[in-house]
Amino acid sequence: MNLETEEIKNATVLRIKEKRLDAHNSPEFKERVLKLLENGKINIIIEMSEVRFVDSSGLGVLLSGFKNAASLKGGLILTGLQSQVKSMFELTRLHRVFKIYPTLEEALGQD
Amino acid sequence: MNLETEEIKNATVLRIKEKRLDAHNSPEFKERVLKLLENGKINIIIEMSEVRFVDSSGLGVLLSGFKNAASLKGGLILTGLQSQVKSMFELTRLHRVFKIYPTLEEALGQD
Amino acid sequence: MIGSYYQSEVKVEVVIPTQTRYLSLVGSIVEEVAREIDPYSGDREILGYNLNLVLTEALANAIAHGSQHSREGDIKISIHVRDNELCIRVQDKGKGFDLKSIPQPDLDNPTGGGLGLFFIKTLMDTVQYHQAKSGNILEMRKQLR
Amino acid sequence: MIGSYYQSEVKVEVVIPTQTRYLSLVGSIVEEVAREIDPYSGDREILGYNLNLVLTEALANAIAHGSQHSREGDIKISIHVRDNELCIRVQDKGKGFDLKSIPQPDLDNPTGGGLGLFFIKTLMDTVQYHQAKSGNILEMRKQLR
Ligand SMILES: Nc1ncnc2c1ncn2[C@@H]1O[C@H](COP(=O)(O)OP(=O)(O)O)[C@@H](O)[C@H]1O
Ligand SMILES: Nc1ncnc2c1ncn2[C@@H]1O[C@H](COP(=O)(O)OP(=O)(O)O)[C@@H](O)[C@H]1O
Repeated sequence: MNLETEEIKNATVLRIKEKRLDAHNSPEFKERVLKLLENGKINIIIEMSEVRFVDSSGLGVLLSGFKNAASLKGGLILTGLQSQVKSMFELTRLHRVFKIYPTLEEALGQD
Repeated sequence: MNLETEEIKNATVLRIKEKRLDAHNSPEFKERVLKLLENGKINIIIEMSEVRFVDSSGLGVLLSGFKNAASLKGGLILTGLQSQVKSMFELTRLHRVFKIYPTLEEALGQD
Repeated sequence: MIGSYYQSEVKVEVVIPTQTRYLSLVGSIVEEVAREIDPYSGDREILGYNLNLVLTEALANAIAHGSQHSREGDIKISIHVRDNELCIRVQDKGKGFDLKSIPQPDLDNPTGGGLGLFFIKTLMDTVQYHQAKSGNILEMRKQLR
Repeated sequence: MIGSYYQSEVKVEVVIPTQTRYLSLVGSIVEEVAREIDPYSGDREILGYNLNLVLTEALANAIAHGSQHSREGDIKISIHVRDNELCIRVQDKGKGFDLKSIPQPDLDNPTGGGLGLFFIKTLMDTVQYHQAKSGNILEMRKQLR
Protein backbone atom coordinates (compact mmCIF):
# COMPACT_ATOMS: atom_id res chain seq x y z
CA MET A 1 0.00 0.00 0.00
CA ASN A 2 1.30 3.39 -0.98
CA LEU A 3 1.35 5.71 2.07
CA GLU A 4 3.53 8.73 2.74
CA THR A 5 4.19 10.43 6.03
CA GLU A 6 5.48 13.94 6.60
CA GLU A 7 6.02 15.92 9.80
CA ILE A 8 4.60 19.41 9.53
CA LYS A 9 4.55 21.66 12.60
CA ASN A 10 3.15 19.60 15.46
CA ALA A 11 1.37 17.12 13.21
CA THR A 12 2.05 13.98 11.21
CA VAL A 13 0.49 14.07 7.76
CA LEU A 14 -0.35 10.60 6.44
CA ARG A 15 -1.03 10.72 2.69
CA ILE A 16 -3.01 7.88 1.15
CA LYS A 17 -1.57 7.50 -2.34
CA GLU A 18 -4.18 4.95 -3.46
CA LYS A 19 -7.41 5.24 -5.44
CA ARG A 20 -9.27 2.99 -3.03
CA LEU A 21 -9.34 2.49 0.74
CA ASP A 22 -11.20 -0.80 1.02
CA ALA A 23 -11.21 -4.24 2.64
CA HIS A 24 -8.10 -5.08 0.60
CA ASN A 25 -5.78 -2.44 2.01
CA SER A 26 -7.53 -1.17 5.16
CA PRO A 27 -5.79 -3.72 7.49
CA GLU A 28 -2.38 -2.41 6.38
CA PHE A 29 -3.59 1.16 6.77
CA LYS A 30 -4.82 0.40 10.29
CA GLU A 31 -1.43 -1.02 11.30
CA ARG A 32 0.34 2.02 9.94
CA VAL A 33 -1.83 4.37 12.02
CA LEU A 34 -1.33 2.21 15.12
CA LYS A 35 2.43 2.30 14.62
CA LEU A 36 2.38 6.10 14.39
CA LEU A 37 0.42 6.31 17.65
CA GLU A 38 2.78 3.85 19.36
CA ASN A 39 5.68 6.05 18.31
CA GLY A 40 4.11 9.05 19.98
CA LYS A 41 2.77 10.65 16.81
CA ILE A 42 -0.65 11.34 18.27
CA ASN A 43 -1.65 14.31 16.10
CA ILE A 44 -2.43 12.82 12.72
CA ILE A 45 -3.83 14.43 9.59
CA ILE A 46 -5.04 11.97 6.97
CA GLU A 47 -4.66 13.50 3.49
CA MET A 48 -7.05 11.69 1.12
CA SER A 49 -7.19 13.75 -2.06
CA GLU A 50 -6.11 10.80 -4.24
CA VAL A 51 -8.72 8.48 -2.75
CA ARG A 52 -11.79 8.23 -4.98
CA PHE A 53 -13.45 5.31 -3.18
CA VAL A 54 -13.88 4.29 0.48
CA ASP A 55 -15.87 1.27 1.67
CA SER A 56 -17.18 0.38 5.14
CA SER A 57 -13.91 -1.19 6.22
CA GLY A 58 -12.09 2.00 5.21
CA LEU A 59 -14.51 4.06 7.29
CA GLY A 60 -14.03 1.54 10.11
CA VAL A 61 -10.25 1.89 10.25
CA LEU A 62 -10.48 5.67 10.12
CA LEU A 63 -12.92 5.58 13.04
CA SER A 64 -10.74 3.23 15.08
CA GLY A 65 -7.72 5.47 14.41
CA PHE A 66 -9.75 8.46 15.57
CA LYS A 67 -10.78 6.70 18.77
CA ASN A 68 -7.27 5.48 19.50
CA ALA A 69 -5.78 8.93 18.95
CA ALA A 70 -8.42 10.50 21.21
CA SER A 71 -7.74 7.98 23.98
CA LEU A 72 -4.10 9.12 23.90
CA LYS A 73 -5.23 12.77 24.10
CA GLY A 74 -4.21 13.26 20.49
CA GLY A 75 -6.30 13.76 17.39
CA LEU A 76 -6.94 12.37 13.93
CA ILE A 77 -8.42 14.73 11.37
CA LEU A 78 -9.26 14.35 7.69
CA THR A 79 -8.53 16.48 4.66
CA GLY A 80 -8.87 16.38 0.86
CA LEU A 81 -12.05 14.30 0.68
CA GLN A 82 -13.45 13.95 -2.83
CA SER A 83 -17.14 14.74 -3.03
CA GLN A 84 -18.38 11.16 -3.41
CA VAL A 85 -16.15 10.02 -0.55
CA LYS A 86 -17.56 12.82 1.57
CA SER A 87 -21.08 11.60 0.77
CA MET A 88 -20.27 8.27 2.44
CA PHE A 89 -19.31 10.09 5.65
CA GLU A 90 -22.61 11.96 5.47
CA LEU A 91 -24.69 8.86 4.79
CA THR A 92 -23.22 7.17 7.87
CA ARG A 93 -23.25 10.46 9.84
CA LEU A 94 -19.53 10.00 10.49
CA HIS A 95 -19.02 13.59 9.29
CA ARG A 96 -20.30 14.57 12.74
CA VAL A 97 -17.57 12.52 14.42
CA PHE A 98 -14.54 13.58 12.39
CA LYS A 99 -13.10 17.01 11.88
CA ILE A 100 -12.95 17.33 8.11
CA TYR A 101 -11.10 20.18 6.35
CA PRO A 102 -11.10 20.89 2.61
CA THR A 103 -7.35 21.53 2.36
CA LEU A 104 -4.22 20.50 4.21
CA GLU A 105 -3.46 24.17 4.94
CA GLU A 106 -6.76 24.59 6.76
CA ALA A 107 -6.23 21.30 8.61
CA LEU A 108 -2.78 22.45 9.75
CA GLY A 109 -4.19 25.77 10.89
CA GLN A 110 -6.72 23.98 13.10
CA ASP A 111 -4.51 21.21 14.36
CA MET B 1 -21.10 12.23 -31.84
CA ASN B 2 -19.30 15.21 -30.44
CA LEU B 3 -17.35 16.96 -33.23
CA GLU B 4 -16.29 20.61 -33.48
CA THR B 5 -15.20 22.51 -36.56
CA GLU B 6 -13.22 25.72 -36.70
CA GLU B 7 -11.84 27.66 -39.65
CA ILE B 8 -8.23 28.67 -39.11
CA LYS B 9 -6.29 30.31 -41.92
CA ASN B 10 -6.92 28.23 -45.04
CA ALA B 11 -7.87 25.10 -43.15
CA THR B 12 -10.85 23.52 -41.44
CA VAL B 13 -9.98 22.01 -38.09
CA LEU B 14 -12.24 19.09 -37.17
CA ARG B 15 -11.91 18.27 -33.47
CA ILE B 16 -12.99 14.81 -32.32
CA LYS B 17 -14.38 15.35 -28.81
CA GLU B 18 -14.80 11.63 -28.09
CA LYS B 19 -12.67 9.08 -26.26
CA ARG B 20 -13.17 6.48 -28.96
CA LEU B 21 -13.32 6.51 -32.76
CA ASP B 22 -14.73 3.07 -33.48
CA ALA B 23 -17.36 1.10 -35.42
CA HIS B 24 -20.02 2.82 -33.32
CA ASN B 25 -19.33 6.41 -34.35
CA SER B 26 -17.11 6.13 -37.44
CA PRO B 27 -20.07 6.16 -39.91
CA GLU B 28 -21.20 9.51 -38.50
CA PHE B 29 -17.63 10.80 -38.60
CA LYS B 30 -17.29 9.73 -42.25
CA GLU B 31 -20.46 11.62 -43.21
CA ARG B 32 -19.22 14.74 -41.48
CA VAL B 33 -15.95 14.68 -43.41
CA LEU B 34 -17.81 14.07 -46.70
CA LYS B 35 -20.08 17.03 -46.00
CA LEU B 36 -17.07 19.29 -45.38
CA LEU B 37 -15.54 18.22 -48.69
CA GLU B 38 -18.86 18.74 -50.51
CA ASN B 39 -18.98 22.25 -49.12
CA GLY B 40 -15.57 23.03 -50.54
CA LYS B 41 -13.65 22.63 -47.28
CA ILE B 42 -10.93 20.52 -48.84
CA ASN B 43 -8.08 21.32 -46.45
CA ILE B 44 -8.93 19.46 -43.28
CA ILE B 45 -6.94 19.04 -40.09
CA ILE B 46 -8.24 16.31 -37.79
CA GLU B 47 -7.46 17.18 -34.16
CA MET B 48 -7.51 13.97 -32.09
CA SER B 49 -5.96 14.80 -28.73
CA GLU B 50 -9.04 13.62 -26.81
CA VAL B 51 -9.18 10.29 -28.65
CA ARG B 52 -7.60 7.52 -26.62
CA PHE B 53 -8.76 4.61 -28.78
CA VAL B 54 -9.10 4.01 -32.54
CA ASP B 55 -10.19 0.75 -34.14
CA SER B 56 -9.91 -0.50 -37.73
CA SER B 57 -13.11 1.21 -38.79
CA GLY B 58 -11.78 4.50 -37.38
CA LEU B 59 -8.58 4.07 -39.36
CA GLY B 60 -10.71 3.19 -42.39
CA VAL B 61 -12.77 6.38 -42.31
CA LEU B 62 -9.68 8.52 -41.82
CA LEU B 63 -8.10 6.83 -44.85
CA SER B 64 -11.18 7.32 -47.00
CA GLY B 65 -11.34 10.98 -45.95
CA PHE B 66 -7.68 11.34 -46.91
CA LYS B 67 -8.26 9.79 -50.33
CA ASN B 68 -11.36 11.87 -51.01
CA ALA B 69 -9.60 15.09 -50.02
CA ALA B 70 -6.63 14.21 -52.25
CA SER B 71 -8.90 13.49 -55.22
CA LEU B 72 -10.26 17.03 -54.85
CA LYS B 73 -6.68 18.38 -54.73
CA GLY B 74 -7.10 19.13 -51.05
CA GLY B 75 -5.56 17.49 -48.02
CA LEU B 76 -6.41 15.78 -44.76
CA ILE B 77 -3.78 15.81 -42.05
CA LEU B 78 -3.74 14.54 -38.47
CA THR B 79 -2.66 16.11 -35.20
CA GLY B 80 -2.72 15.39 -31.47
CA LEU B 81 -2.38 11.60 -31.66
CA GLN B 82 -1.98 9.94 -28.26
CA SER B 83 0.92 7.51 -28.17
CA GLN B 84 -1.13 4.31 -28.21
CA VAL B 85 -3.28 5.63 -31.06
CA LYS B 86 -0.11 6.47 -32.96
CA SER B 87 1.08 2.88 -32.45
CA MET B 88 -1.95 1.65 -34.39
CA PHE B 89 -0.96 3.83 -37.37
CA GLU B 90 2.54 2.39 -37.16
CA LEU B 91 1.36 -1.23 -36.91
CA THR B 92 -0.72 -0.80 -40.07
CA ARG B 93 1.98 1.40 -41.68
CA LEU B 94 -0.65 4.11 -42.20
CA HIS B 95 1.79 6.59 -40.63
CA ARG B 96 3.51 6.54 -44.03
CA VAL B 97 0.29 7.58 -45.76
CA PHE B 98 -0.84 10.40 -43.47
CA LYS B 99 0.93 13.59 -42.57
CA ILE B 100 0.91 13.51 -38.76
CA TYR B 101 1.91 16.51 -36.63
CA PRO B 102 2.28 16.57 -32.85
CA THR B 103 0.45 19.88 -32.36
CA LEU B 104 -2.21 21.90 -34.14
CA GLU B 105 0.25 24.80 -34.45
CA GLU B 106 2.70 22.65 -36.38
CA ALA B 107 -0.12 21.25 -38.51
CA LEU B 108 -1.29 24.78 -39.36
CA GLY B 109 2.23 25.82 -40.24
CA GLN B 110 2.51 22.95 -42.74
CA ASP B 111 -0.97 23.11 -44.18
CA MET C 1 -41.76 -2.05 -28.31
CA ILE C 2 -41.55 -5.32 -26.45
CA GLY C 3 -38.57 -6.17 -28.61
CA SER C 4 -36.80 -2.99 -27.64
CA TYR C 5 -36.81 -4.02 -23.99
CA TYR C 6 -34.82 -7.10 -24.80
CA GLN C 7 -32.57 -5.06 -27.05
CA SER C 8 -31.13 -3.27 -24.06
CA GLU C 9 -30.55 -6.33 -21.91
CA VAL C 10 -26.99 -6.64 -20.63
CA LYS C 11 -25.56 -9.44 -18.51
CA VAL C 12 -22.15 -9.65 -16.92
CA GLU C 13 -20.95 -12.63 -14.92
CA VAL C 14 -17.64 -12.61 -13.10
CA VAL C 15 -15.87 -15.38 -11.21
CA ILE C 16 -12.99 -14.40 -8.94
CA PRO C 17 -10.86 -16.16 -6.33
CA THR C 18 -11.80 -15.44 -2.71
CA GLN C 19 -9.21 -12.68 -2.47
CA THR C 20 -9.77 -9.04 -1.63
CA ARG C 21 -7.36 -7.97 -4.37
CA TYR C 22 -10.17 -8.52 -6.89
CA LEU C 23 -12.60 -6.12 -5.20
CA SER C 24 -11.48 -3.21 -7.32
CA LEU C 25 -11.77 -5.18 -10.58
CA VAL C 26 -15.40 -6.09 -9.95
CA GLY C 27 -16.14 -2.59 -8.68
CA SER C 28 -14.69 -1.07 -11.84
CA ILE C 29 -16.72 -3.41 -14.03
CA VAL C 30 -20.01 -2.39 -12.42
CA GLU C 31 -19.02 1.28 -12.78
CA GLU C 32 -18.53 0.72 -16.50
CA VAL C 33 -21.95 -0.92 -16.71
CA ALA C 34 -23.48 2.11 -14.94
CA ARG C 35 -21.89 4.41 -17.53
CA GLU C 36 -23.56 2.51 -20.39
CA ILE C 37 -27.02 1.86 -18.96
CA ASP C 38 -29.64 3.02 -21.48
CA PRO C 39 -31.71 5.02 -20.79
CA TYR C 40 -30.78 6.57 -17.46
CA SER C 41 -31.69 10.09 -16.48
CA GLY C 42 -29.71 10.31 -13.22
CA ASP C 43 -26.04 10.96 -12.53
CA ARG C 44 -24.11 7.98 -13.86
CA GLU C 45 -21.01 8.76 -11.81
CA ILE C 46 -22.98 8.65 -8.57
CA LEU C 47 -24.82 5.51 -9.67
CA GLY C 48 -21.46 3.94 -10.57
CA TYR C 49 -19.94 4.82 -7.20
CA ASN C 50 -22.92 3.44 -5.32
CA LEU C 51 -22.99 0.17 -7.26
CA ASN C 52 -19.22 -0.15 -6.84
CA LEU C 53 -19.71 0.27 -3.08
CA VAL C 54 -22.61 -2.17 -2.84
CA LEU C 55 -20.73 -4.83 -4.76
CA THR C 56 -17.51 -4.23 -2.81
CA GLU C 57 -19.41 -4.71 0.49
CA ALA C 58 -21.21 -7.84 -0.70
CA LEU C 59 -17.95 -9.35 -1.97
CA ALA C 60 -15.96 -8.45 1.14
CA ASN C 61 -18.64 -10.24 3.20
CA ALA C 62 -18.63 -13.24 0.87
CA ILE C 63 -14.84 -13.43 1.20
CA ALA C 64 -14.77 -12.91 4.99
CA HIS C 65 -17.76 -15.02 6.02
CA GLY C 66 -18.80 -17.04 3.05
CA SER C 67 -15.97 -19.23 1.91
CA GLN C 68 -15.14 -21.76 4.61
CA HIS C 69 -16.96 -24.59 2.88
CA SER C 70 -15.83 -23.68 -0.60
CA ARG C 71 -14.06 -26.36 -2.55
CA GLU C 72 -13.06 -24.32 -5.54
CA GLY C 73 -12.58 -21.18 -3.51
CA ASP C 74 -14.19 -18.79 -5.87
CA ILE C 75 -17.04 -16.32 -5.84
CA LYS C 76 -19.60 -15.77 -8.58
CA ILE C 77 -21.06 -12.36 -9.28
CA SER C 78 -23.76 -11.53 -11.78
CA ILE C 79 -24.92 -8.12 -12.95
CA HIS C 80 -28.09 -8.03 -15.00
CA VAL C 81 -29.76 -4.98 -16.53
CA ARG C 82 -33.17 -5.34 -18.16
CA ASP C 83 -36.44 -3.45 -18.35
CA ASN C 84 -34.95 -0.55 -16.37
CA GLU C 85 -34.11 -2.86 -13.51
CA LEU C 86 -30.64 -3.69 -12.33
CA CYS C 87 -30.05 -6.90 -10.40
CA ILE C 88 -26.76 -7.82 -8.75
CA ARG C 89 -26.26 -11.31 -7.32
CA VAL C 90 -23.32 -12.48 -5.24
CA GLN C 91 -22.96 -16.15 -4.48
CA ASP C 92 -21.08 -17.47 -1.50
CA LYS C 93 -20.54 -21.02 -0.30
CA GLY C 94 -20.39 -20.37 3.44
CA LYS C 95 -22.82 -21.55 6.07
CA GLY C 96 -25.10 -18.61 5.38
CA PHE C 97 -26.80 -16.20 7.77
CA ASP C 98 -30.17 -14.69 8.55
CA LEU C 99 -30.30 -11.33 6.79
CA LYS C 100 -33.39 -10.23 8.75
CA SER C 101 -31.70 -10.78 12.11
CA ILE C 102 -28.88 -8.33 11.39
CA PRO C 103 -29.73 -5.09 13.22
CA GLN C 104 -29.32 -1.61 11.78
CA PRO C 105 -26.09 -0.06 13.04
CA ASP C 106 -26.48 2.69 15.66
CA LEU C 107 -25.24 5.67 13.66
CA ASP C 108 -25.32 7.91 16.72
CA ASN C 109 -22.86 5.69 18.57
CA PRO C 110 -20.72 4.42 15.71
CA THR C 111 -18.51 1.38 16.21
CA GLY C 112 -17.42 1.08 12.58
CA GLY C 113 -19.11 -2.31 12.28
CA GLY C 114 -22.26 -3.30 10.43
CA LEU C 115 -21.95 -0.59 7.79
CA GLY C 116 -21.65 -3.01 4.88
CA LEU C 117 -25.25 -4.22 4.91
CA PHE C 118 -26.35 -0.70 5.87
CA PHE C 119 -24.88 0.63 2.61
CA ILE C 120 -26.37 -2.24 0.64
CA LYS C 121 -29.87 -1.74 2.08
CA THR C 122 -29.69 2.05 1.80
CA LEU C 123 -28.44 2.24 -1.77
CA MET C 124 -30.49 -0.60 -3.30
CA ASP C 125 -34.29 -0.93 -3.48
CA THR C 126 -34.64 -4.56 -2.40
CA VAL C 127 -32.20 -7.00 -0.81
CA GLN C 128 -32.81 -10.72 -0.38
CA TYR C 129 -30.67 -13.61 0.76
CA HIS C 130 -31.46 -17.10 -0.51
CA GLN C 131 -29.85 -20.13 1.07
CA ALA C 132 -29.41 -23.27 -1.01
CA LYS C 133 -27.17 -26.34 -1.13
CA SER C 134 -25.53 -25.08 -4.30
CA GLY C 135 -24.62 -21.85 -2.55
CA ASN C 136 -26.16 -18.81 -0.92
CA ILE C 137 -27.14 -15.86 -3.02
CA LEU C 138 -27.38 -12.23 -1.96
CA GLU C 139 -29.69 -10.58 -4.48
CA MET C 140 -29.84 -6.80 -4.72
CA ARG C 141 -32.16 -4.91 -7.05
CA LYS C 142 -32.51 -1.30 -8.09
CA GLN C 143 -34.95 0.46 -10.39
CA LEU C 144 -33.28 2.74 -12.91
CA ARG C 145 -35.23 5.82 -13.85
CA MET D 1 1.96 -24.42 -5.88
CA ILE D 2 -0.66 -26.13 -8.03
CA GLY D 3 -3.29 -24.56 -5.84
CA SER D 4 -1.91 -21.12 -6.42
CA TYR D 5 -2.51 -21.43 -10.15
CA TYR D 6 -6.20 -21.90 -9.60
CA GLN D 7 -6.21 -19.13 -7.06
CA SER D 8 -5.56 -16.58 -9.76
CA GLU D 9 -8.22 -17.79 -12.16
CA VAL D 10 -10.59 -15.06 -13.29
CA LYS D 11 -13.56 -15.45 -15.62
CA VAL D 12 -15.77 -12.74 -17.05
CA GLU D 13 -18.75 -13.45 -19.28
CA VAL D 14 -20.70 -10.65 -20.94
CA VAL D 15 -23.88 -10.78 -23.00
CA ILE D 16 -24.79 -7.69 -25.03
CA PRO D 17 -27.36 -6.84 -27.68
CA THR D 18 -26.03 -6.76 -31.26
CA GLN D 19 -25.46 -3.02 -31.10
CA THR D 20 -22.21 -1.15 -31.59
CA ARG D 21 -22.98 1.13 -28.64
CA TYR D 22 -21.81 -1.67 -26.33
CA LEU D 23 -18.34 -1.93 -27.89
CA SER D 24 -16.86 0.53 -25.42
CA LEU D 25 -18.38 -1.25 -22.38
CA VAL D 26 -16.80 -4.58 -23.29
CA GLY D 27 -13.55 -2.88 -24.25
CA SER D 28 -13.42 -1.13 -20.88
CA ILE D 29 -14.08 -4.38 -19.04
CA VAL D 30 -11.17 -6.18 -20.68
CA GLU D 31 -8.93 -3.17 -19.92
CA GLU D 32 -9.86 -3.50 -16.24
CA VAL D 33 -9.02 -7.22 -16.37
CA ALA D 34 -5.63 -6.38 -17.90
CA ARG D 35 -4.93 -3.96 -15.02
CA GLU D 36 -5.52 -6.73 -12.46
CA ILE D 37 -3.83 -9.71 -14.11
CA ASP D 38 -1.44 -11.29 -11.66
CA PRO D 39 1.44 -11.63 -12.23
CA TYR D 40 2.25 -9.63 -15.34
CA SER D 41 5.63 -8.08 -16.00
CA GLY D 42 4.73 -6.07 -19.11
CA ASP D 43 3.01 -2.72 -19.53
CA ARG D 44 -0.59 -3.17 -18.43
CA GLU D 45 -1.80 -0.06 -20.23
CA ILE D 46 -0.49 -1.35 -23.57
CA LEU D 47 -1.88 -4.83 -22.87
CA GLY D 48 -5.23 -3.25 -21.97
CA TYR D 49 -5.32 -1.17 -25.14
CA ASN D 50 -4.47 -4.17 -27.31
CA LEU D 51 -7.09 -6.42 -25.72
CA ASN D 52 -9.65 -3.62 -25.98
CA LEU D 53 -8.84 -3.37 -29.71
CA VAL D 54 -8.93 -7.12 -30.31
CA LEU D 55 -12.28 -7.46 -28.59
CA THR D 56 -13.72 -4.38 -30.30
CA GLU D 57 -12.74 -5.82 -33.71
CA ALA D 58 -14.14 -9.26 -32.96
CA LEU D 59 -17.40 -7.77 -31.68
CA ALA D 60 -17.78 -5.35 -34.59
CA ASN D 61 -17.42 -8.33 -36.94
CA ALA D 62 -19.89 -10.41 -34.93
CA ILE D 63 -22.38 -7.52 -35.09
CA ALA D 64 -21.83 -6.76 -38.80
CA HIS D 65 -21.57 -10.29 -40.18
CA GLY D 66 -22.67 -12.64 -37.52
CA SER D 67 -26.20 -11.88 -36.47
CA GLN D 68 -28.55 -12.48 -39.40
CA HIS D 69 -29.73 -15.84 -38.07
CA SER D 70 -29.88 -14.77 -34.48
CA ARG D 71 -33.15 -15.23 -32.71
CA GLU D 72 -32.33 -13.51 -29.46
CA GLY D 73 -30.08 -10.99 -31.12
CA ASP D 74 -27.33 -11.02 -28.58
CA ILE D 75 -23.61 -11.72 -28.49
CA LYS D 76 -21.74 -13.66 -25.85
CA ILE D 77 -18.20 -12.79 -24.86
CA SER D 78 -15.99 -14.65 -22.43
CA ILE D 79 -12.67 -13.58 -20.98
CA HIS D 80 -10.73 -16.21 -19.08
CA VAL D 81 -7.38 -15.80 -17.34
CA ARG D 82 -5.63 -18.87 -15.94
CA ASP D 83 -2.13 -20.29 -15.74
CA ASN D 84 -0.69 -17.15 -17.34
CA GLU D 85 -2.89 -17.62 -20.35
CA LEU D 86 -5.63 -15.29 -21.44
CA CYS D 87 -8.41 -16.60 -23.64
CA ILE D 88 -11.09 -14.43 -25.22
CA ARG D 89 -14.06 -16.02 -26.96
CA VAL D 90 -16.70 -14.24 -29.00
CA GLN D 91 -19.76 -16.12 -30.12
CA ASP D 92 -21.82 -15.16 -33.14
CA LYS D 93 -24.87 -16.81 -34.66
CA GLY D 94 -24.28 -15.87 -38.28
CA LYS D 95 -23.56 -18.25 -41.14
CA GLY D 96 -19.88 -18.30 -40.25
CA PHE D 97 -16.82 -17.91 -42.48
CA ASP D 98 -13.52 -19.54 -43.26
CA LEU D 99 -10.89 -17.78 -41.19
CA LYS D 100 -8.02 -19.31 -43.18
CA SER D 101 -9.35 -18.00 -46.48
CA ILE D 102 -9.19 -14.36 -45.36
CA PRO D 103 -6.04 -12.85 -46.91
CA GLN D 104 -3.64 -10.54 -45.12
CA PRO D 105 -4.37 -6.92 -46.06
CA ASP D 106 -1.83 -5.30 -48.41
CA LEU D 107 -0.36 -2.70 -46.07
CA ASP D 108 1.59 -1.07 -48.90
CA ASN D 109 -1.61 -0.31 -50.81
CA PRO D 110 -4.05 0.29 -48.02
CA THR D 111 -7.78 0.20 -48.71
CA GLY D 112 -8.85 0.51 -45.07
CA GLY D 113 -10.48 -2.93 -45.18
CA GLY D 114 -9.39 -6.18 -43.60
CA LEU D 115 -7.59 -4.55 -40.70
CA GLY D 116 -9.81 -6.10 -38.01
CA LEU D 117 -8.54 -9.65 -38.37
CA PHE D 118 -5.04 -8.28 -39.02
CA PHE D 119 -5.07 -6.62 -35.56
CA ILE D 120 -6.49 -9.76 -33.96
CA LYS D 121 -3.87 -12.05 -35.52
CA THR D 122 -1.01 -9.62 -34.87
CA LEU D 123 -1.82 -8.88 -31.22
CA MET D 124 -2.85 -12.37 -30.08
CA ASP D 125 -0.77 -15.58 -30.13
CA THR D 126 -3.35 -17.97 -31.59
CA VAL D 127 -6.69 -17.38 -33.28
CA GLN D 128 -9.21 -20.10 -34.12
CA TYR D 129 -12.75 -20.07 -35.44
CA HIS D 130 -15.05 -22.98 -34.59
CA GLN D 131 -18.37 -23.42 -36.37
CA ALA D 132 -21.19 -25.21 -34.62
CA LYS D 133 -24.98 -25.34 -34.69
CA SER D 134 -25.17 -23.62 -31.33
CA GLY D 135 -23.11 -20.73 -32.69
CA ASN D 136 -19.70 -19.90 -34.08
CA ILE D 137 -16.87 -19.06 -31.74
CA LEU D 138 -13.84 -16.94 -32.43
CA GLU D 139 -11.22 -18.00 -29.88
CA MET D 140 -8.18 -15.80 -29.29
CA ARG D 141 -5.37 -16.70 -26.90
CA LYS D 142 -2.39 -14.86 -25.51
CA GLN D 143 0.38 -15.93 -23.18
CA LEU D 144 1.00 -13.46 -20.35
CA ARG D 145 4.60 -13.17 -19.25
N1 LIG E 1 -22.13 -13.58 3.04
C1 LIG E 1 -22.27 -13.67 4.38
N2 LIG E 1 -22.18 -14.88 5.01
C2 LIG E 1 -22.33 -14.98 6.34
N3 LIG E 1 -22.57 -13.93 7.16
C3 LIG E 1 -22.66 -12.70 6.60
C4 LIG E 1 -22.53 -12.51 5.20
N4 LIG E 1 -22.69 -11.18 4.93
C5 LIG E 1 -22.92 -10.58 6.13
N5 LIG E 1 -22.91 -11.49 7.14
C6 LIG E 1 -23.13 -11.20 8.58
O1 LIG E 1 -23.72 -9.92 8.71
C7 LIG E 1 -22.92 -9.11 9.58
C8 LIG E 1 -23.00 -7.64 9.18
O2 LIG E 1 -22.33 -7.45 7.96
P1 LIG E 1 -21.87 -6.00 7.52
O3 LIG E 1 -23.03 -5.08 7.63
O4 LIG E 1 -21.23 -6.11 6.18
O5 LIG E 1 -20.83 -5.52 8.61
P2 LIG E 1 -19.47 -6.15 9.13
O6 LIG E 1 -18.94 -7.01 8.01
O7 LIG E 1 -18.65 -4.93 9.40
O8 LIG E 1 -19.82 -6.92 10.36
C9 LIG E 1 -21.55 -9.70 9.52
O9 LIG E 1 -20.81 -9.43 10.67
C10 LIG E 1 -21.84 -11.19 9.36
O10 LIG E 1 -22.11 -11.77 10.62
N1 LIG F 1 -17.89 -13.15 -37.30
C1 LIG F 1 -17.81 -13.18 -38.67
N2 LIG F 1 -18.79 -13.77 -39.40
C2 LIG F 1 -18.71 -13.81 -40.75
N3 LIG F 1 -17.69 -13.27 -41.45
C3 LIG F 1 -16.70 -12.66 -40.78
C4 LIG F 1 -16.70 -12.58 -39.35
N4 LIG F 1 -15.57 -11.93 -38.96
C5 LIG F 1 -14.91 -11.62 -40.09
N5 LIG F 1 -15.58 -12.05 -41.19
C6 LIG F 1 -15.14 -11.91 -42.60
O1 LIG F 1 -13.77 -11.57 -42.65
C7 LIG F 1 -13.56 -10.36 -43.39
C8 LIG F 1 -12.40 -9.58 -42.84
O2 LIG F 1 -12.73 -9.04 -41.57
P1 LIG F 1 -11.90 -7.85 -40.97
O3 LIG F 1 -10.44 -8.18 -41.04
O4 LIG F 1 -12.43 -7.55 -39.63
O5 LIG F 1 -12.10 -6.63 -41.96
P2 LIG F 1 -13.41 -5.89 -42.45
O6 LIG F 1 -14.45 -6.12 -41.41
O7 LIG F 1 -12.95 -4.48 -42.58
O8 LIG F 1 -13.74 -6.51 -43.78
C9 LIG F 1 -14.89 -9.64 -43.32
O9 LIG F 1 -15.07 -8.78 -44.43
C10 LIG F 1 -15.89 -10.80 -43.34
O10 LIG F 1 -16.11 -11.24 -44.65
